[in-house]
Amino acid sequence: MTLTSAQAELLSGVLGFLFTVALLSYLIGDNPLYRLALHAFVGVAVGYATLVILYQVLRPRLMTPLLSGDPRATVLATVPLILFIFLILKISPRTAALGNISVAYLIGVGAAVAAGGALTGTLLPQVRTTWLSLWPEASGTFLNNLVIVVGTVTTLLAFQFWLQGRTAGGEVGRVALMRLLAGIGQGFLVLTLGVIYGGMILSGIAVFSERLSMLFGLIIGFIR
Amino acid sequence: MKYIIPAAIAIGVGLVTLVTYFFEGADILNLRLVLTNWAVILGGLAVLVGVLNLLLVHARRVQSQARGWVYSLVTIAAALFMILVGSGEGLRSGISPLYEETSVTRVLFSGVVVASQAALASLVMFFLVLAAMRMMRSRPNLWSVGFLAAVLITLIGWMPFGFMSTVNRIRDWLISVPASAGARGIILGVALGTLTVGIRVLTGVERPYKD
Amino acid sequence: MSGSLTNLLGLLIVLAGVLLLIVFTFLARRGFRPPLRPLSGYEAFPRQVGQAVESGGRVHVSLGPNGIIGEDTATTIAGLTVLETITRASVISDRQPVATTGDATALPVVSDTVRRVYRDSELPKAYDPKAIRLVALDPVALAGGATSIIADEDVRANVIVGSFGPEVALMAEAGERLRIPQTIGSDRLEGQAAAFAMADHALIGEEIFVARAYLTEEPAAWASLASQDVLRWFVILIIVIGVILKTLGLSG
Amino acid sequence: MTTPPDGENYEERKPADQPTGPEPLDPLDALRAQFSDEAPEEGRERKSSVPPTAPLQDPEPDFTIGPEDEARKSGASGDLPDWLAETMGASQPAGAGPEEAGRGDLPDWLAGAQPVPASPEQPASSDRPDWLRAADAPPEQPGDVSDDVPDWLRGVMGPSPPPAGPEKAASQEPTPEPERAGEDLPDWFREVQESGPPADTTAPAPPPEPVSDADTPDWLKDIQEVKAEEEAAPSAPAQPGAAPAEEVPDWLQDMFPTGEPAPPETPPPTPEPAAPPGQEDADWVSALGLDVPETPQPPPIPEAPLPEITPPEPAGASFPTGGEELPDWMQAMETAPTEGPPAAPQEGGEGDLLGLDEIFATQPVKPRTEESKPEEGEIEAGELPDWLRGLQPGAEEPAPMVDIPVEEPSPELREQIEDLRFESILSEEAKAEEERKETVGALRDVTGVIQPELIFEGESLSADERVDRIIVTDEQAARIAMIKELLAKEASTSPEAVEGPALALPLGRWLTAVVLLVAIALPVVLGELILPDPPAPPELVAAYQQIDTLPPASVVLVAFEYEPDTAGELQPLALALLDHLGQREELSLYTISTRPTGPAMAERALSEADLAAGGIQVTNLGYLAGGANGIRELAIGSPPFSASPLAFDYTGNATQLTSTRLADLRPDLIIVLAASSTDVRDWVEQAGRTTETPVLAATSAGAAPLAYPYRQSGQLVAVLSGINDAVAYRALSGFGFTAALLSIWNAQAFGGGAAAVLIVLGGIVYGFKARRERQEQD
Repeated sequence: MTLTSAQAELLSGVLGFLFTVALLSYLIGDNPLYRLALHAFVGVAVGYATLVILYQVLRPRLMTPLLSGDPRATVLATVPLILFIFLILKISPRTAALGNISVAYLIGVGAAVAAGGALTGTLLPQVRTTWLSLWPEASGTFLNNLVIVVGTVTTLLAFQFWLQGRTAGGEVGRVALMRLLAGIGQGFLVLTLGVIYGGMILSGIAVFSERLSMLFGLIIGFIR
Repeated sequence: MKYIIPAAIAIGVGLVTLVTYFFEGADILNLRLVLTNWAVILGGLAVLVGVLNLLLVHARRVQSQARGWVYSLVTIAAALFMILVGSGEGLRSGISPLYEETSVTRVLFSGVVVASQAALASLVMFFLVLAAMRMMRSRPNLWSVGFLAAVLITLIGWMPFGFMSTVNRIRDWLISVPASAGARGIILGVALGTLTVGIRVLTGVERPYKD
Repeated sequence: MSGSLTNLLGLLIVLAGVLLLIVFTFLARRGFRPPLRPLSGYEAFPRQVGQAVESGGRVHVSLGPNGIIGEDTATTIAGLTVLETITRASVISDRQPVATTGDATALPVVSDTVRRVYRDSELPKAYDPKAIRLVALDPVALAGGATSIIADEDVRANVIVGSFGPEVALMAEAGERLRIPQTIGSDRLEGQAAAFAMADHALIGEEIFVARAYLTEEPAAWASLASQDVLRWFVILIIVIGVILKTLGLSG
Repeated sequence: MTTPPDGENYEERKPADQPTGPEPLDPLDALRAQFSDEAPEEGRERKSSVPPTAPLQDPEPDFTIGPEDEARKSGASGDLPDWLAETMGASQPAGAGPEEAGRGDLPDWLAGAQPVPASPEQPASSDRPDWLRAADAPPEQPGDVSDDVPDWLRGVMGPSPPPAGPEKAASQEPTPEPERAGEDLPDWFREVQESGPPADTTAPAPPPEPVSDADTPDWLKDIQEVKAEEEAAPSAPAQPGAAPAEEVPDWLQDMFPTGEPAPPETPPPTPEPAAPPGQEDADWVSALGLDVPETPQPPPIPEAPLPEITPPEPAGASFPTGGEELPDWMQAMETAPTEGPPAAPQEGGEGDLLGLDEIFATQPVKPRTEESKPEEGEIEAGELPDWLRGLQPGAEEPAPMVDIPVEEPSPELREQIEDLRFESILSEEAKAEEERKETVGALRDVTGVIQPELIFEGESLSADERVDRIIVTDEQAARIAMIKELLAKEASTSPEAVEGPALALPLGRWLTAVVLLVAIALPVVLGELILPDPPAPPELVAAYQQIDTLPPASVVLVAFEYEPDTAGELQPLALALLDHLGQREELSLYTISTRPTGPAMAERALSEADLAAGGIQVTNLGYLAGGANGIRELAIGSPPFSASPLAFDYTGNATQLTSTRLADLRPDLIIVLAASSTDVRDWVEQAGRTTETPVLAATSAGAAPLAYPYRQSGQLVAVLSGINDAVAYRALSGFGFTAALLSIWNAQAFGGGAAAVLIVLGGIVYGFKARRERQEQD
């Protein structure tokens, strides 16, 4: 079934209007209109993601090498297929144990990617970007650098779980200095979360105003 | 005993993949790319099983007339319709219909998915404002006051009015210096946590693959 | 810092982590339990589960859009620990917690975790596969779909631990409308900011990764927490040394 | 997250003292979890004990929770008066003394009712925390005390029967000293409990101690008379160990369920002639566990002695009367002087404030002999607070129940005594009341009958009339007033001010939605534009320079890392940058995304951007699977025998590119349009660093803070964020503004302003409300 671009434009506009109004009705309260639109959206989104996986992952990375006729490519492409068969066995409890092999493979790779990525992708680069000179130069970077170094170190300290010291009252807890540093760290933490929270509201306002202008455009279009 | 093989696979594959992060060299890199590629393919295949499970769960809810079973029916219909139409168009035109201007798949994507995600993101904005308003009721302490002050400066500090130039500078400084320092501390902490959990899996201490 | 130096430092940190884990596991087996900073998120679990079980409702545990093949695998494993603990505590009631996820690779691991708890408690028949839901395949659809699950399934407590962004506000609002207690944790800054404002108990930053140490008595979990703290000091030390060298102009 | 320095929400928990090992579970939690059958109202949390797994060491409060949280969600203790809630729900960690238990405003006599601390030698438990194992324990035994009876009353009715079966005992850890049943009771009530019929006798009851008549207030004396009447009536064959059901009056029966099967149907008891006065007191008193002194009257008709009631003690429990470490109020009591005339001086005793002891002591104190020593588990007179000591049945020295002539007091005291005598206080009307005879029921023809519910039926208990006829010292009057206030508070406790159920209209939410809707719609619908041209901050200039200085035929990769939910904010940024790129000559522009809907966003932006000029070549590479791994594959190369991401475009057509990775393609610039902070990190770390390519980030307003660390380290050449930078960039590069962009930009100003006002108003309203509630609590 092929549509003309005008038909496509009209249909997607009408659908967009209906789904936007139905989902925004959740502001008033949970209602059947919202539920219908939500479940339809979930269904279409699942379908769309499946199509993307089919066209953009399985086809180029699995089908193409399998059908390429190159034996090495075919062998390499069959390994994930075998693992997939083990994964399917997990559906029934009796054969679920066999499926552990596939899950173990995924978790092994996932854990390594997570640990390696965290280390080389975040930990080391961020540590390196925190090596800032605190030499009191003329320009204002000294103050900024000082705030960044102090902020980073104290925020890290604020998350310390293990309490070694004893407070004045003799109970186990953070010693005074650690409590001060952790308090400063929490100040930085709250400030960071506040800035991000404000940014998220601004993003939401921009998206909502774009939706409003689309709805308004459609209504004007219908009226004219 | 039962988990020796899965544990061996997880630890073996994991250590090989991890080592390639620290050693250069084409062979090692290729080994890692093959392992991660298999994981991506297996992940893609898992989506097919997952979608099947999703449809079966909704079907069972319809069958048992559980509460809200009508909506489950709508989800099943929408998903099947999208998959069938998308596959059909793809087989017929030979190319991916996902981005074809006039394909039904593209119409459903921009009419349903784009509009719904934007509408839900707008709802998120309303709920964030509501939550910030209620914050002094649920957590009336100094931290909340500091948090709300940062939210207010971010919300209005960007407006390019002349009289607000100092506020603009304060806001830009807040975002680029203290907030980025705090963000750095948080993501360093998250990286440490991720690293220790990863080490637990790779040393066999944590075995989420047990069933 | 050149690539090879970075790689070497990275390898050093991994080896230090493994060594610390082994040493602290050895100590933990001998009863070593470091005094811990209280986390209200984990303290609230007994009360939340107790209230849900006693009032005939159930707990909703969401593991988020993260899976088990990418950089968010550790977050998924932390979520599995929370799910296991809550399922173990709810096993005496006939209302199994409803677990939602947004990634197909996480689905088998989530259902295995819940089934294992019921099997360990000699109640294999009580396990309900329908309570494990792959809701959608993207974060916003997952959050939207979860709002109707929270409203329909007698949910009396919301526990959300995953790689959530701003969309977690949808699930938090659905819980707020039912006035149920909510614990929200995320490894992403946006999710943490929303959790800080909307949740009764927020798990900020790396707090989601120490779930096993706070919720169980396992020596390995305590060892992992202790080694995480020691690595923290190791990172702080590297930063301070780097700053000093940079200030004195001795480093590039 | 924890530790606000202001300590306002300070929920102090005493950390464990032992340096190693976690603080063991407070035994009450295990017991309460198993036997507690109190179902809180729906939607409320009960204030629960501290879970054992996290020894709460740091006394710092957690600022992510607030009192309102606890009250709003827990709500459990909101309905009950504090002393009841404390008694029923809160337990305090082992070892905490009364001050640290946070019961600041409870009277001493209640603060003393502390649960017994857990024994420290708790063996190392299995891998699961106690609250979980307690959740595994089999459901509570049938026949336990009904749900809604408060603890202090339950203590009167006796504890639930000991767990059945060896396996239950085995499955539980060796219970350390559980809370002694009845300990939470106010002492004046325990004294009545001790005199009631036994609910469950496990151990031989010690002989109760006689009560001195002078010290017994009238209302107790009348109970004794009523009891005596009961005793006088003919009794069914007494079952060993339990008062016969018929003889025990209904109101007592409700209070003391015998637990045994109902006795066989017996003919209704025929009214018995009233037993002689002394005799009535004796039996009733013994029935209530009070010692009956030898009275000169002839011995009562021999009947099966009513078993005394002693507070039932769970196996192994022992009340710390010996050398064990006592709570402060009890230690203070150890040294308090006993009643009665000045006997051998007891060291450290504080006499009655008004020195009335000497006057009221009417019976020379009998030296305490071995047998009369209070048995283990009985509260000695010395242990009671002063004001209750007079009511204590087991006073140190048993005072007879009959009036014994007072010794000749010194002259100036006689007037004091005259003032305090009953007759001078009693009004005429009270005397008439004294004469009233009971006309119905088993107590017919008995004068001065106290309505039973006066004592036991809490709700309707109104002690007003009774109290006037008792000699009351100022201190006792104050305490009586306090009791009345407690009862009034209990009767009048209004359910905690919980917002209306979900049905109540969410007006707050609607009002907020309308205000924001109107504010955001103004510029969109009415075209209301208020913002002047935006200035160009240095960050913006750096980004502009980066693109403006691109050499001809350069290669640029644009990563579309956003989805439709943030398209409203990032699409304008994308268009601003694409329009500027469109002016570069022979530019090769590639777009890619690691998100499934990214390629569609790219397609949409490319179709709206002005790219016709300069012979630009655009290729949408589509979806890159694998997240950060996928980016690394793109940057340094794909796995063998697998197509490179650069080989095919988003529709599956070949791209004619020879290079298989970015390192070969050598792009001049990578632009990342990132909705989330992780996307910036992934592209900078996996692509920017490995291929030494400058990266420009255009993020949403929420993701900006995380982009700046990379900006400061030079890994990012510039950071743009939000609609404001998009408009500023267009102004700087001389491109025109579309109407949609202007309306979105002004809407962000109106909406941001409205949101700020709403947040400030909400903060003020709720802030003052919270402060007022806190002041009321203080």
